[in-house]
Amino acid sequence: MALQETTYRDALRLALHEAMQTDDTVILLGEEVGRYGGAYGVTKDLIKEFGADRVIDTPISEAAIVGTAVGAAMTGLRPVAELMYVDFIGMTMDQLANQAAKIRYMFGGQIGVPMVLRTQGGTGRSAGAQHSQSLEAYVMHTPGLRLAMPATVEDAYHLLRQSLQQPDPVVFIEHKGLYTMKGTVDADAEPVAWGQANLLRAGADLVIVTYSRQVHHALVAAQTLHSEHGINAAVLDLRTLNPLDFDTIRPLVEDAGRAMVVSEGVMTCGVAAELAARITEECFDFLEDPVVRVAGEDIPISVSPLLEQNSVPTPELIAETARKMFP
Amino acid sequence: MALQETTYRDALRLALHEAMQTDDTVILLGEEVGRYGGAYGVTKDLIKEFGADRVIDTPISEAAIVGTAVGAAMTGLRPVAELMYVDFIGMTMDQLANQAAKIRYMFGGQIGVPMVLRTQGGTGRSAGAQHSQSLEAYVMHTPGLRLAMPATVEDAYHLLRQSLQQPDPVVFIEHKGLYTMKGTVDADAEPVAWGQANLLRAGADLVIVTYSRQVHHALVAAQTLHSEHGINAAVLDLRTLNPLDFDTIRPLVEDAGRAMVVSEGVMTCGVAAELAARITEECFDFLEDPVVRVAGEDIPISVSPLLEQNSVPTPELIAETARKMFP
Amino acid sequence: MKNTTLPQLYQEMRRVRTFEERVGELFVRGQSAGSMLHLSIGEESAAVGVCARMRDGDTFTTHHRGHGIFLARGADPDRMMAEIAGKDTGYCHGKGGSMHIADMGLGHLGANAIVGGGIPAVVGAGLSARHQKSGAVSVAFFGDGATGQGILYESMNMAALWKLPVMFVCINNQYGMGTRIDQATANPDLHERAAAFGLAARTVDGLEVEDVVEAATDLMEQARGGTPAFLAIDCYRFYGHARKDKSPYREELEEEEGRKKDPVLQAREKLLTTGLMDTAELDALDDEIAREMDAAIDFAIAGEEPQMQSMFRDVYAPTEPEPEPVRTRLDRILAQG
Amino acid sequence: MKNTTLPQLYQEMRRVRTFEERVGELFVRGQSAGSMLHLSIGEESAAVGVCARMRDGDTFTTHHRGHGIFLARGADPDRMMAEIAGKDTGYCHGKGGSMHIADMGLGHLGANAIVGGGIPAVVGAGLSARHQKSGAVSVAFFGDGATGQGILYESMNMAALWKLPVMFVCINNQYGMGTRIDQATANPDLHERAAAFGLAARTVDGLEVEDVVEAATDLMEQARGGTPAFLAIDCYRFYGHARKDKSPYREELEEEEGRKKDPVLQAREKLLTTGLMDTAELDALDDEIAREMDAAIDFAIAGEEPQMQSMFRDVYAPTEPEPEPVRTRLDRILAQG
Ligand SMILES: Cc1ncc(C[n+]2csc(CCOP(=O)(O)OP(=O)(O)O)c2C)c(N)n1
Ligand SMILES: Cc1ncc(C[n+]2csc(CCOP(=O)(O)OP(=O)(O)O)c2C)c(N)n1
Ligand SMILES: [Mg+2]
Ligand SMILES: [Mg+2]
Repeated sequence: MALQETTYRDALRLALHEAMQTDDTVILLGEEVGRYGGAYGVTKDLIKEFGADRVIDTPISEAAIVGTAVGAAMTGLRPVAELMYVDFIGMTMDQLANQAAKIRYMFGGQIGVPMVLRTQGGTGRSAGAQHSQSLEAYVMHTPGLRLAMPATVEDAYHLLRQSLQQPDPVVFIEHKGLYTMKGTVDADAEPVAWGQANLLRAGADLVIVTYSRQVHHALVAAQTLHSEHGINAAVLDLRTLNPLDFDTIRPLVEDAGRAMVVSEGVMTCGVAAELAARITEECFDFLEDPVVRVAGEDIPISVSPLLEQNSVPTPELIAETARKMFP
Repeated sequence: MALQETTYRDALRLALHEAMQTDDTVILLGEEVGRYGGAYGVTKDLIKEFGADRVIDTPISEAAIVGTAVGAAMTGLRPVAELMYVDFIGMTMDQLANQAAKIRYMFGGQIGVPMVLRTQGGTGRSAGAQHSQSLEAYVMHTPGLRLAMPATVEDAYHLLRQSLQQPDPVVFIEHKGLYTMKGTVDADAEPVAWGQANLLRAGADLVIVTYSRQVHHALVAAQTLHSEHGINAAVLDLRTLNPLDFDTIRPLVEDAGRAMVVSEGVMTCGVAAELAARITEECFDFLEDPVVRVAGEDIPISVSPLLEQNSVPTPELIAETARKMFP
Repeated sequence: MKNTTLPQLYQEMRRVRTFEERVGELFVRGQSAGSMLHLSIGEESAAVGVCARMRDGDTFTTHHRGHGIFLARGADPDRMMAEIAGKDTGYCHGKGGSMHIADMGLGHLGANAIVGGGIPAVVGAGLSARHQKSGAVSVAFFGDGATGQGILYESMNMAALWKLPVMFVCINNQYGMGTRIDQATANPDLHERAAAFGLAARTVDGLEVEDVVEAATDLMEQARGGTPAFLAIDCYRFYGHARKDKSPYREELEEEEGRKKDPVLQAREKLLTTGLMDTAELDALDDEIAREMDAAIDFAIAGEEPQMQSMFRDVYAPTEPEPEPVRTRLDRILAQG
Repeated sequence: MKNTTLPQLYQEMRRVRTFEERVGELFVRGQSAGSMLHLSIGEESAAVGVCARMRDGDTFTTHHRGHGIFLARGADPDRMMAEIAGKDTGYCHGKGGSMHIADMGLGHLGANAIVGGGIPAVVGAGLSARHQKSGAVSVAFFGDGATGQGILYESMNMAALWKLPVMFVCINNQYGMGTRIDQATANPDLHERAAAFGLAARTVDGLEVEDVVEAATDLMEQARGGTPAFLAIDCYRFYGHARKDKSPYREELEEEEGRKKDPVLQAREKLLTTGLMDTAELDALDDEIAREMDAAIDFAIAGEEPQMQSMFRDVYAPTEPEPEPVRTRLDRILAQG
């Protein structure tokens, strides 16, 4: 198989498929993961191959789905729970933040909770305020939870495989706007290591630090900046927000002297705030300008496509903002 | 009555009492708010005066408590729901973030949700990982929710009264370590306006921006810094995190050239990150040093008092850190 | 009491049916905002039968499949369709869409895209009604899938404990997305759960709208009197979960059988056989409704998109400052340098 | 099957009773970590009666009032008491305390300070047991107050749907803090709810421990066979909710009556009247237990506090880097300047 042309969605499925084949303790559970194949088709047909005991359709009970995964993970299974939309995380936050995240610590290291919570977020489908959010900040603010957010087809595969090898709970957030994106996966290649950021474009003038779908927006913007304005922007895909690979960020920012962070989540108290604060703290003497945050507006998302699209960073906004950093 | 020696706890009760007396639509609901008088005694005896129809003991159903408050607020009541510990917010986040916070927006401005969610957080009682957290960042990251966190006895009274006059949902987080603190309330005095920060100590060398119990730690530290090191630190109590009074922060930081933010919540992706990022963005050219974050460790809270106390900022850590800013 | 004769009930059901057909058309014409459109075709008797017993001042919340309920409560099809198209002329100025539509004037406290999300609000509305001595009932409409959500039980428990004028209406169309009710619970007799919490509880077959009216009359009276009630209405989801779902997880035979349980046709037949209306009258009525709903489509399509600046409006009350746009903020920050 | 003769059951119940009395003492002596100590005095038959039917390999979770259950499942009183004192020598090295105690060796998946928080984990453990064909049952112990939490119903529904070897044990001590069960629900016959979800469900009076054993035997067998079960055990919370609560919300008369339902004394009486044990034997046993629990107090007090550096341990697996302490980080940052 090795090198494979595929989509983000199918790369995710491939990762699940391989994990289930090689490890009998891997089970999937969630709403519509079985017969329906997942709301976005990620788990399509897995039930046919692995049966209803390992691909478990659940009632609409988000809190208990996560709680069930916690109990399963503590007793020898490797559950992959699916939360259909990250917007529903509010119903699961107690099980996620008070149970999954804290069990190892509260119990003095006796046991971990090696589960993966797969979900998806972001705008792009006119789905309105309760189906379009980017809520990774809630997770990043919760010690004990790992957080992976793949931007590319390769990472859809490799990060999910890696998440399934973590000893601690991983929240794995896909982006609904990326499922049909095409790319290649080399299942045999050595992947970028878990917890390492990936420099997708080099550039000496400015470092754009981002993740998930905004990686692509940043790449488009970087291209524009280069071709139209002669500005060379590096684009760094963080891949995981916990662990956060600051060792890769630091030298890039020190060299460029200018950094921008881009996140689809709302700006206030979000991931962009953490990244900006940290870069500033660690690289202060090297910064020509304040670290610039380009993030989601501090508002809910509308169903109107026009308002929806403009509620989160666009390639244009990224490019325009970067340009203003070089007056 | 006017000027009154009282405690933080009783000042809160006074505010509720007056609101209930002057406005018949104010109701309280929550676990143990009635006969028991509240887990920390804030609602003591209110049921005797206002009856069980207005001071409503609920089953242990946090999600539905918040949901009930939402429905009541939409239909003409002014509910004050109590969440016994902010640690339980995980069970209510859907009702809070997907309903209360978004209803006005989603419905195109037809109606607001004028409810107050009173709760308390913080360390100090060896209550362990699930009863000692400071989770205000989840709230601050949710557009549509106001967020008030009183540090003083006066504010316990005035901020709660003001919260009860807001047109939008307010999450009101008390600190369990402050309930027995003594102070005075002048119910007739003109309070600091809603949404305004309060400069509790002036100081030209450094601005410490903080809120809730850490205000007191900062004041102790500022005293030490002054008397032992001749460093003059200003202490600014934010009082509300949404709205955030940046207009007061800006000139103070521009004058001092140095800022520290202090928060009991865990550091990563927390309130301290937002404050640091924002101060840096807005005051970059005035800063001698990076804005320093003194915040909770990125770990759960232990029941062991020793570990508990050292998991969050202490006056010593604040003072020591500030001192290092002046090498 | 309005809308309780069979001709009236038929008319309302037909309006719902035709409206939903037009929603499908709006989607096909690429004029809806997205594809998250959930049609209530096959469930008309639930919406119309229960709403027939609601009064001015009563309030309600619905699930994501709530067009029919709102319409049966008196919604303006124009503004509904415009909202579904994401237009400024819609009920929520294009911010809410199909799944988050509301109208305070009609007591509609909101549709909800969170399964179960709108349920506890009726407990709060029940508290208000009691406080105000308004005599109003508050009704939560939701699907069988919502019986998986814990908040339903929390809410029913509170309503029963506090004896609130509240009613829970479970529209059991047999499916939550691709999951049949017997794949979601070991005991599909859903009303038994409500009874165990102390509510007055029944299940009724939705085929005959008059049966639904009868059950709703009984239970709503109890609810109004302080015995909260639960009504499960059995019906069948004729089409896919949302506009793009072709229900591959259902047998064709099952679908055929299911679609035979058509409350609209059933009422039409009965009107004919009892002689209450003749074919010509019915056709004329259907045509009139078709024109009404065609007009709704036109209204929706003609409507303006919301203005960009409206994006920052209504996050907070109009008396409050709007959130600062990222762009404005960035300009200010970058202007420093 | 161990621990099912009355002398054995009595012994276990007495151990629980005495342990809890010593916990109270630890608090009075200022040696406990905080005051969030919830004694199960009056509820011993629930813990002992159900645990008598559990086997090696079975797993369980408890609520915040779980000392008795853990002890009845074989916990070491020394390490329990040390944990309650927040010491490094405790089960969780002083991080968990009374409300978050656990021991994987004994299948204790954890006590929980979140009412209802530990319930869904048994569904997961049930999935594991089925997957591993281990024959194990997983038992969730919780209080009557937890019946207010929606997650209980979500969990029961799943267990019944999937026919898992899972048991739900509701220790109904009549109170959730200051709220009597009839102030928390309109229908206090709690097992009816479980039955409505398709579980095997019963309520048993906890006065006679043998009745509890009988009910547990029946239901646990069903659970092991794939019919999940629910057992409510009626008893009375003899003292306040936690150590500082004097229960001012209860009538003295009610308390007096309630404390007459004492399963430990009841068993003692029965041992005497049936002649299974005489007073001397019982006194000797009680004394031996008193010494065991005195030793636990001594062990707890003698234990070391956790080391400061342990604060950063076990947030993540030992193979992972520990979180950087704020102090280290600040030093690094400030060293730049
Ligand atoms: C909390 C939550 N979980 C899952 C979903 C995704 N979802 C939308 S509708 C639906 C099925 C709901 O079934 P039911 O309640 O029976 O309503 P119906 O669609 O049949 O009208 C699901 C799972 C959601 N919107 N909200
Ligand atoms: C989610 C949650 N809500 C509220 C509390 C506060 N609280 C702790 S114990 C308790 C009462 C629990 O009653 P019950 O379940 O009957 O257990 P009991 O204390 O009687 O053993 C409450 C309300 C909590 N710890 N967790
Ligand atoms: Mg359905
Ligand atoms: Mg109890």
